[in-house]
Amino acid sequence: MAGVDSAREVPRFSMRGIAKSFGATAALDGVDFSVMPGEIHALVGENGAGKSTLMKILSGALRPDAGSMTLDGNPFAPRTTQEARHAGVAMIYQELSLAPHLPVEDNIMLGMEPRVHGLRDRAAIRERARDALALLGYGSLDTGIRVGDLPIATRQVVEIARALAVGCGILVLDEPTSSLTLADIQQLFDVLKGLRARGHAIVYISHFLEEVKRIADRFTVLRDGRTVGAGAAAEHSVDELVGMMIGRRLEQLYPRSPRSPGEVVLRAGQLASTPKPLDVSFELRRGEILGLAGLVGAGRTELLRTLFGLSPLARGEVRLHVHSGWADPPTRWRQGAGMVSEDRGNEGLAVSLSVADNITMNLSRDTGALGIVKPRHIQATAQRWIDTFGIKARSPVQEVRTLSGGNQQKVALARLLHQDVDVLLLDEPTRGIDVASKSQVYELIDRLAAGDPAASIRPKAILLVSSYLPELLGVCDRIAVMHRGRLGPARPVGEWTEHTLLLAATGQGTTS
Amino acid sequence: MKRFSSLAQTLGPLAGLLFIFGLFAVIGPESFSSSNNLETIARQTAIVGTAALGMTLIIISGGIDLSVGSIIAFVTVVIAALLQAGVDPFLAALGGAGAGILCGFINGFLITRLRVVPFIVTLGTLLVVRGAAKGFAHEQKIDAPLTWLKELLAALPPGEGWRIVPWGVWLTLALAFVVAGVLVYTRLGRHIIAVGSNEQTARLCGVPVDRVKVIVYSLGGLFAGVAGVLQFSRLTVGDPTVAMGVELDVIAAVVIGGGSLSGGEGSIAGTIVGALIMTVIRSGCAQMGLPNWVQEMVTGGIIVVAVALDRWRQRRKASAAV
Amino acid sequence: MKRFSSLAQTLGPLAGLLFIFGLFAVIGPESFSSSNNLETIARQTAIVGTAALGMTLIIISGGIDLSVGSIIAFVTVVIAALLQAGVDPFLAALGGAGAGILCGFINGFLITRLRVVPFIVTLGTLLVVRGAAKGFAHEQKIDAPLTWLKELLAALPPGEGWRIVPWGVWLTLALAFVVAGVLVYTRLGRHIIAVGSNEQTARLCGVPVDRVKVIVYSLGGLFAGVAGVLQFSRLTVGDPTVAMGVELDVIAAVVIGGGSLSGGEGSIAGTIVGALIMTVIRSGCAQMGLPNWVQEMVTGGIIVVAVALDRWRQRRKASAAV
Amino acid sequence: GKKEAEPKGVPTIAVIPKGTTHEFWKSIHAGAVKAARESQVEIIWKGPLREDDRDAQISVVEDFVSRGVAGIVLAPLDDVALRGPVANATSSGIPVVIIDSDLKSDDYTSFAATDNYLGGKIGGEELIRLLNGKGRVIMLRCQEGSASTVQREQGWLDAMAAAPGIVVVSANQYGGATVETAYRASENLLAPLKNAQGQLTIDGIFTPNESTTFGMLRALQDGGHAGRVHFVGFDSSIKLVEALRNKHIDALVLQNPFAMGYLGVKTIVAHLRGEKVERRIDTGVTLVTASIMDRPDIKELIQPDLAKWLE
Ligand SMILES: Nc1ncnc2c1ncn2[C@@H]1O[C@H](COP(=O)(O)OP(=O)(O)OP(=O)(O)O)[C@@H](O)[C@H]1O
Ligand SMILES: Nc1ncnc2c1ncn2[C@@H]1O[C@H](COP(=O)(O)OP(=O)(O)OP(=O)(O)O)[C@@H](O)[C@H]1O
Ligand SMILES: [Mg+2]
Ligand SMILES: [Mg+2]
Repeated sequence: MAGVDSAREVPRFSMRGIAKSFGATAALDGVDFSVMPGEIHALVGENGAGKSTLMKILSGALRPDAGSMTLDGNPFAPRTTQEARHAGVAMIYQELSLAPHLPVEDNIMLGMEPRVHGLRDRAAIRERARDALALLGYGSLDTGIRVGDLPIATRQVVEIARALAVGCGILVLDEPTSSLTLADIQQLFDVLKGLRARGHAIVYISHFLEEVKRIADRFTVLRDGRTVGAGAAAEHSVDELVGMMIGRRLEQLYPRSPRSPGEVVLRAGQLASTPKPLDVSFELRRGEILGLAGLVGAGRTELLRTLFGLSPLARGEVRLHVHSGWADPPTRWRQGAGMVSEDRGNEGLAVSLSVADNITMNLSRDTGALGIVKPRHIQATAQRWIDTFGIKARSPVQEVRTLSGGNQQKVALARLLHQDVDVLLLDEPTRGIDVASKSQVYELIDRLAAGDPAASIRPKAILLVSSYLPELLGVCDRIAVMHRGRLGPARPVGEWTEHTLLLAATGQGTTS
Repeated sequence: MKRFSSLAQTLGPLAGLLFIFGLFAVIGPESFSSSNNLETIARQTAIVGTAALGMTLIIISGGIDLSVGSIIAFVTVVIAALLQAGVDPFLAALGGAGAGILCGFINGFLITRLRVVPFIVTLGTLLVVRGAAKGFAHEQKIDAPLTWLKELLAALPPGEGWRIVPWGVWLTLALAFVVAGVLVYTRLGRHIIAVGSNEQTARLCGVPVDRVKVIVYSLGGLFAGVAGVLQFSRLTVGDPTVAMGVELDVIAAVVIGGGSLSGGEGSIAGTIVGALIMTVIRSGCAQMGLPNWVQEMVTGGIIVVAVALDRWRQRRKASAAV
Repeated sequence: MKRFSSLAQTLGPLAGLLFIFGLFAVIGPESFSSSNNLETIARQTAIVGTAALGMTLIIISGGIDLSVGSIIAFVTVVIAALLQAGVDPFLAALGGAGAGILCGFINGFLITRLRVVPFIVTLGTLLVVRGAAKGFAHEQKIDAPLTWLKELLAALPPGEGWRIVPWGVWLTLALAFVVAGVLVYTRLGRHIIAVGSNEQTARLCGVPVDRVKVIVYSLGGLFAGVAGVLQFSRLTVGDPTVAMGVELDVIAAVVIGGGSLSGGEGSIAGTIVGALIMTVIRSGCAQMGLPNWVQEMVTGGIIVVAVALDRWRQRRKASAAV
Repeated sequence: GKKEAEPKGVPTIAVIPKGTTHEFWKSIHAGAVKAARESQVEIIWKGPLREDDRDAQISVVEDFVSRGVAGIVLAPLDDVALRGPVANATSSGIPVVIIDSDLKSDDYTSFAATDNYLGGKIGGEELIRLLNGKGRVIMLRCQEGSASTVQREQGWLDAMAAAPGIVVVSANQYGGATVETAYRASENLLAPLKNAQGQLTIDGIFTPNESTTFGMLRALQDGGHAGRVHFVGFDSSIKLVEALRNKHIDALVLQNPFAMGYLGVKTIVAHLRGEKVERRIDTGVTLVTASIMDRPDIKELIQPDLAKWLE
């Protein structure tokens, strides 16, 4: 059914010898890429391999330094996104790109509003927006709601709907599922299959290789701005894909050193905040990793934010070591807790500042009573962490924005280690990073939980929030599931499977 | 879940206006709530209100325009010069509005071409346009023959009470309706909100961001120009020193009315209410014979309190309704 | 790859300053490059320069302060009143600086507690503080006995040439060095940059964001207060109407010097150069006897061009050297 | 010994007004140009960029001292704040003649100005005469802390105090710097002073300078009150003269700015040439009413031919 069989067929579009540099960084270095009509083509590669850049060139958001493109066999060189859209190319960008102040319908039809008598045709706009949403199973969503008032997951649905509404022949999805619920992902896949059947060409970018195996017909692997492999998805295992992406075989994704849980360091009793979480109780011990599973919007982020003093505490108790009650972030750091935010770009890191500034940001351990800073000392300190974690940075004063996603995440983790905290609150620490970086982060988390006398690291207590179930099952000692603001009991990892986790997350398996 | 509704957003400022008005009606002189005084308040609001229409668009688009006071002064000078040269009053007013559009277009052009933030560009044109007005007028007021233009904002002559307020105020109201309509019913309006809400997204979706900005600043210039026509109507002379510092009143009107300086938010109805609040405070303080310094302090205090209350209300609503 | 270097960032504005100075030295009167005139320029820059030190911190932290002109006026009134009451000049100056800190603290307090953007809060205090100054001074200037305070910014008397410039200018320079040092070598300085670069990250990392902001605005008030002391030294009277609109000069100085209104960027050296550019333009135009309107237009034009060139240079460098 | 910068040939005189955008200063400028042409000197006309800003004017004076002009004619914005710069000029060998407003200092050569207190008083006495000694009156003040208008306001208040039948209803509102602010202030000042029929409940009005007079005039014309209330103003402009003719204004107290500029420059030139000059020169005030406004000498005062001197 996927038109791979006819080799004579003209590709829907093809890109030849595409190169693109940002200053001294060569993001793309002669990439060839083509997609047939009626095909779902996965584009995979490590962070910074150039996937987004390649697709931005196709969609007219960037212009290549060299190379050529054809569309249905004709030369194609869009100068603006508008031009590309008229040619039938629609793209969902990796970073959520919506106008929060506009209602859903205007976001979906932005830039291509139909008009009558010079005015925007509100009825037509609403209708087309509804149609696009209906494809995704959201036909009943009120299109008059401001996007800023929607939960994150629904926003992503709106963004996908926008691409569908173009009525395009080519659809590019750059990590569309990073904050979708499982049901929504299934719905999306159904839609994509429907489009494929109608002869659309679809490019699918994802770090979830299982998804790639499930949905894609063929795949292309990018590494360091070059095409290093391609083939039919059915003929290659996930391990083979990983091998092509990182240029070697990955030994063990989830390392597990012997851990010996110690005293309770963090305890929550019937904790609640507004609007979420509602009623959360748990205990976290030194030397263990407690995983929090749940659907997007279940309230896990809000739980961490409340524990860390970024959100107010409405009711209930918190106890960190000997300190009880709510405390603000500066106090939490002093008490030995640290947090990694799920929103790396906006909250987790100050991307315009250097690696050193980001690691040492609050400087509480780096200055004396007078608050005097010695820049050289700071840089030396940062260099130590760069070496310890193998962060790929040229120097401690390099701006964080120039690092790849995985390396950025390591900077965010290094901050906790630099502060020498005992309790780590990690919110989606591997979101959006590639499989090799993930394995490094897992290694790091494992080392922290078990302790490393060689590097004089004491065992830590780790609370890990993740929406990626294999990761939770691979890394944690115990897992608890959150559903609509309520946390179920924490059970040893051996008692869970992906299936039971899912049931609990959807509210069907909460009773013990 | 809440629906997109600009009416509800205006309720806060409106309540503030009614409260302040009520306060002065109670503690101020009796004449304060007379229809006569209401007309005066309307007339005094017309100029800032008209300029604030354009500023609302600019602020919604995520920008700011500090040059609006200078444009008003420049326009009064242009009109006076045209009238002096024997041009028909209607054409002279058109010429003034045209001068306003030109200034606004220059703002928009510089902002989009030089990629310098609006604050700086319009800080520059604030000086340049003011200087041009003074130079053009040879550093003095330009006298102009009296024409019907002066009726635009004059107090109603007896027997014309059916008009309720002078034509100039009707003009402001009519323009307010048009702009409110543009925001809701046209593609341009949606594009303005999109640019202010998320410029990156707007660009990716094929909104011609630069063109939208140039149009927005040109419209800002147009409304400053119309405000200049009204200002001329009050002065009956071209005065290059008039309206100094008015930009702050205008911006305050927009922000009191719910506009957000980070873009994406603002409403025409709110802006008009904001402009009225400022006039009512000034008029009430003056009629109670309060010294100017008290008036200044009260105005400043109310700006902060009004915005603080509005933001607080919105935060509360947001956290209650998600 | 580029290293964080405030020196290199200052080169652009510095080249601009030298160019403009050279221009006036060539086309202006001979006396323009005399040491005498250099001293005059230094003296005239001191007030805006000192206030701009605080504004640099505020702008780096991602804020803005429109009330600085009002604070300067308020401080001159406070000093004059204290002197009139027989207070020792040194204590009176301290009192003035204290009044400045108080105003700044109020700004910071309102901004952090009410969660209203700095533009609005300081627009309010611009009016409130100006009104307070007028009320405190009973709506007229306050004459004060002559004291040594007036020497702070007076032209050097003959025979004191070894000082090169009056003490007031040395004070400004000393403060500039201190503030530059604070930014690079203290925790507070790094925190200010962190808050301006990404407030959310700073909060997450345990930077006491609200406290940093209150300190920054209080420092802004302190420097406005010192500028007020210098202003008093020039006026020798307490003048509630002085320094109207100075906030725009001060902000322009910071931005010409490389500060970014979106926060995280700015340098003390650049700010001082920016303030000097403004004085040189003013002084050059005045000494050439150019009409005020020409001077206004030139100043406005140079602000835009200077910032545009600087941004263009930085964009080019960024794209060449990442 | 700081005068070596002065180029050889014609001496340059700096004339520094309080502001530049006003008919009043234009007349002073014209008078100064006339004197300069007669005496063969050059003048530089330069006011503070920020009008009515004392500090800005101090800067201008300093700039000309730096430049080393031959002499300075100054209309000080403040009688105290400008002392320092003037003293500095004098000690640098640059003589200063003060015009328009007084300076509390001995460092100047001569002072040519209107007697402002007298001007206010004359205006007040005219108002009392028009009201036959009794009635309710108001005054719209000019700006906080502006010395010359404060003196006029005081002169007027003293005249009122001397008339037992007069009630001053309001004298604490300020018109501010520009016509628009004065206009608005006038409207708000008049609003509560109306009876049920919309007629004013006051009999007389005084305003102490051009902008307040014009602002008040516009408010009166606008509300249909012009001509129905006695109105004495200060200074002149085309619009004010027109109103005087239409009986919208009863009388204007006129200064002689042309003479101020003229005598200021003449005096400093005489001083530079070693002649002896008067320490105080009164340039006179004149009360003008509709009946005498067409006399040639008054006409010259009301509408001096500025174009002849200012290109
Ligand atoms: N606007 C830009 N300026 C400078 N460098 C950039 C820019 N955009 C991308 N890069 C760089 O180009 C390279 C490719 O980036 P790209 O975003 O295409 O990677 P990606 O494959 O999409 O990675 P990820 O999986 O993390 O999304 C990276 O080194 C990145 O740092
Ligand atoms: N007050 C807030 N400020 C900023 N972002 C918020 C706020 N409240 C919620 N969010 C964001 O909204 C999203 C939904 O948050 P919520 O806590 O409800 O779900 P969650 O269980 O953490 O889901 P996820 O799987 O995305 O982590 C999160 O991305 C969270 O960061
Ligand atoms: Mg990408
Ligand atoms: Mg989350």
